Amino acid sequence: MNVNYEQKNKLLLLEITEEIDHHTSEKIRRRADNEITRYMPRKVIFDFSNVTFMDSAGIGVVLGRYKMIKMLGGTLELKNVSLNLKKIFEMSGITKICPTTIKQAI
Amino acid sequence: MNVNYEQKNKLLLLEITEEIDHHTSEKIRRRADNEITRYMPRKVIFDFSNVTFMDSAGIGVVLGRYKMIKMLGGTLELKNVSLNLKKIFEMSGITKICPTTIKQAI
Amino acid sequence: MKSIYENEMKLEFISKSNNEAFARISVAAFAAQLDPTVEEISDIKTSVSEAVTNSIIHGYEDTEGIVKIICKIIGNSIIIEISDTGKGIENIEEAKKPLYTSKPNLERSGMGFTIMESFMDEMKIESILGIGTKVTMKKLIKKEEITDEDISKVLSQIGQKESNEN
Amino acid sequence: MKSIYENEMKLEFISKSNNEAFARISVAAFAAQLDPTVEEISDIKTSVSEAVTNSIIHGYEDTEGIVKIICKIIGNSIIIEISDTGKGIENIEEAKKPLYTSKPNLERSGMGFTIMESFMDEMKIESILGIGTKVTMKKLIKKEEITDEDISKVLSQIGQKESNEN
Ligand SMILES: Nc1ncnc2c1ncn2[C@@H]1O[C@H](COP(=O)(O)OP(=O)(O)O)[C@@H](O)[C@H]1O
Ligand SMILES: Nc1ncnc2c1ncn2[C@@H]1O[C@H](COP(=O)(O)OP(=O)(O)O)[C@@H](O)[C@H]1O
Repeated sequence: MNVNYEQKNKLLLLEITEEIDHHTSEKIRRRADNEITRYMPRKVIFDFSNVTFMDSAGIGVVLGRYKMIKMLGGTLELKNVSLNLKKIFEMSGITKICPTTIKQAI
Repeated sequence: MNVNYEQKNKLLLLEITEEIDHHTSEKIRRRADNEITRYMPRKVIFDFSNVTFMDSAGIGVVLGRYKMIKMLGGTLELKNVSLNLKKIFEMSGITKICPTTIKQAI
Repeated sequence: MKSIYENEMKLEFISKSNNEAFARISVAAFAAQLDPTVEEISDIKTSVSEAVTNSIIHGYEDTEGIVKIICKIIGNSIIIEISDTGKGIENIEEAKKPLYTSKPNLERSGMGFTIMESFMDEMKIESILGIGTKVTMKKLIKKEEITDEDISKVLSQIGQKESNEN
Repeated sequence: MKSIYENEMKLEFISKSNNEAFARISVAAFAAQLDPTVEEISDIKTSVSEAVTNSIIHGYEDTEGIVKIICKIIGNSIIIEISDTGKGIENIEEAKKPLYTSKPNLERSGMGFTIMESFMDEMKIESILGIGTKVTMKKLIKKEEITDEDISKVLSQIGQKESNEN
């Protein structure tokens, strides 16, 4: 995961660089929670441009972070989501609660 | 396989676009033989730039074409060979009888 | 068009979470002979990942067991059977409901079966408490003609990142 | 560094030549947990392809049989066992010689065993005429530290073309 924090806008950018499944999700979750509690950002963006695979473990990761961030008074956005990932986020209703942008074809 | 024939130089360029193993080699061999007997080229170049896998079936394909082309009075060159393929061509002695150029890193 | 392929494979592995990626890639590589689209391959990988994960975390919980996958190619369809000899499911109807999960503490979403059902053409669950669970899924690959070059292209996409990091 | 992985898988499939690609990709995906380099993965794929092809064309000739692969991770090594219940090898010493092939008519080069021996760290052939053949290979993956991101990168390279065609 690549982490970038913009102090000015209190914006935390978390770029996921792994496939997201049950095996990898525990680590992604732990790392994200550490960064969020460290910076207390106003807005968190998950960038999925380098995520080539995700199953329902990704739903748990996003929903869990969503609840935490909301509790801390912030918002969560999902960026560069591929069409395969979008299908899964839509099925779980996540796209209704988090602004989601699609990855452009290269 | 992409085929290109230059009439002026009697040069036949055969660009292999498949992984080369026992399963695919039969088709590659048949196609190459057809093109060679059709054009009777002075020089044949096999281009390997799009070959991401090759096992010893590739040795058979190249040696078989080498013999045929030589019989017809032509020469055979190997182009854009990756390092993994080069190891296999070297072990079989092919690099000693066919001029071989290595693929540039991108 | 009638497919020329009739094929079968069996895969068994230890219920370790680091086998999840290996399992879905293997099934995808087997399915490649039907020349699926990128989206069809992605649907298959996701569904396999769901069922394999379920065997590991729900079937065997923290114990070690064997997950078994059988794949068959019949005509233009792939049939995938994923089974474990773990604890089994008490109420299959409840388990299939969207959002139902017995492990909310692990941040499971309860969407596994819903995804399998929607990504595959057919899905069937068989389970006996204390004996184990078997999930059977079928997907029809809608293709006109298959060439070895098409298949090489699909194989090259399996497990590949959509954008390169180097 | 001591690897944390101890793992095992078994794969069985019909002796059809279109399973050659699937078999080597599966083994490569299993080996990925040791975080091999691109070259190490390529060596493993090539060696698996040689042994699987041998079972299909020499072991079973034109008949249909089952090819079996067992892979084990022990420490930083992968052990790969590929076996068939085909016709067997009469003279193993002769079969191992570079350029020896019993099927020159199929343009076989006789380099299969030589490649396996040179690409892997150990190779052993066991064979009984009329009973079958088992090839066991071992490769030590020389790695310092393994992260999930490294493994994702390796998984993304498996079955991937080195240059894009689009
Ligand atoms: N192989 C299995 N063995 C035992 N129970 C299972 C198995 N697969 C699924 N289940 C049960 O079905 C429920 C729903 O599964 P699923 O829809 O995949 O959601 P999730 O995995 O997120 O809980 C699980 O929470 C579990 O109780
Ligand atoms: N699984 C097998 N069953 C029976 N014979 C085999 C098997 N593997 C190899 N052989 C024999 O060993 C010879 C040498 O094998 P190899 O070095 O791979 O070369 P090639 O496959 O090009 O012939 C083969 O030609 C064949 O006679």
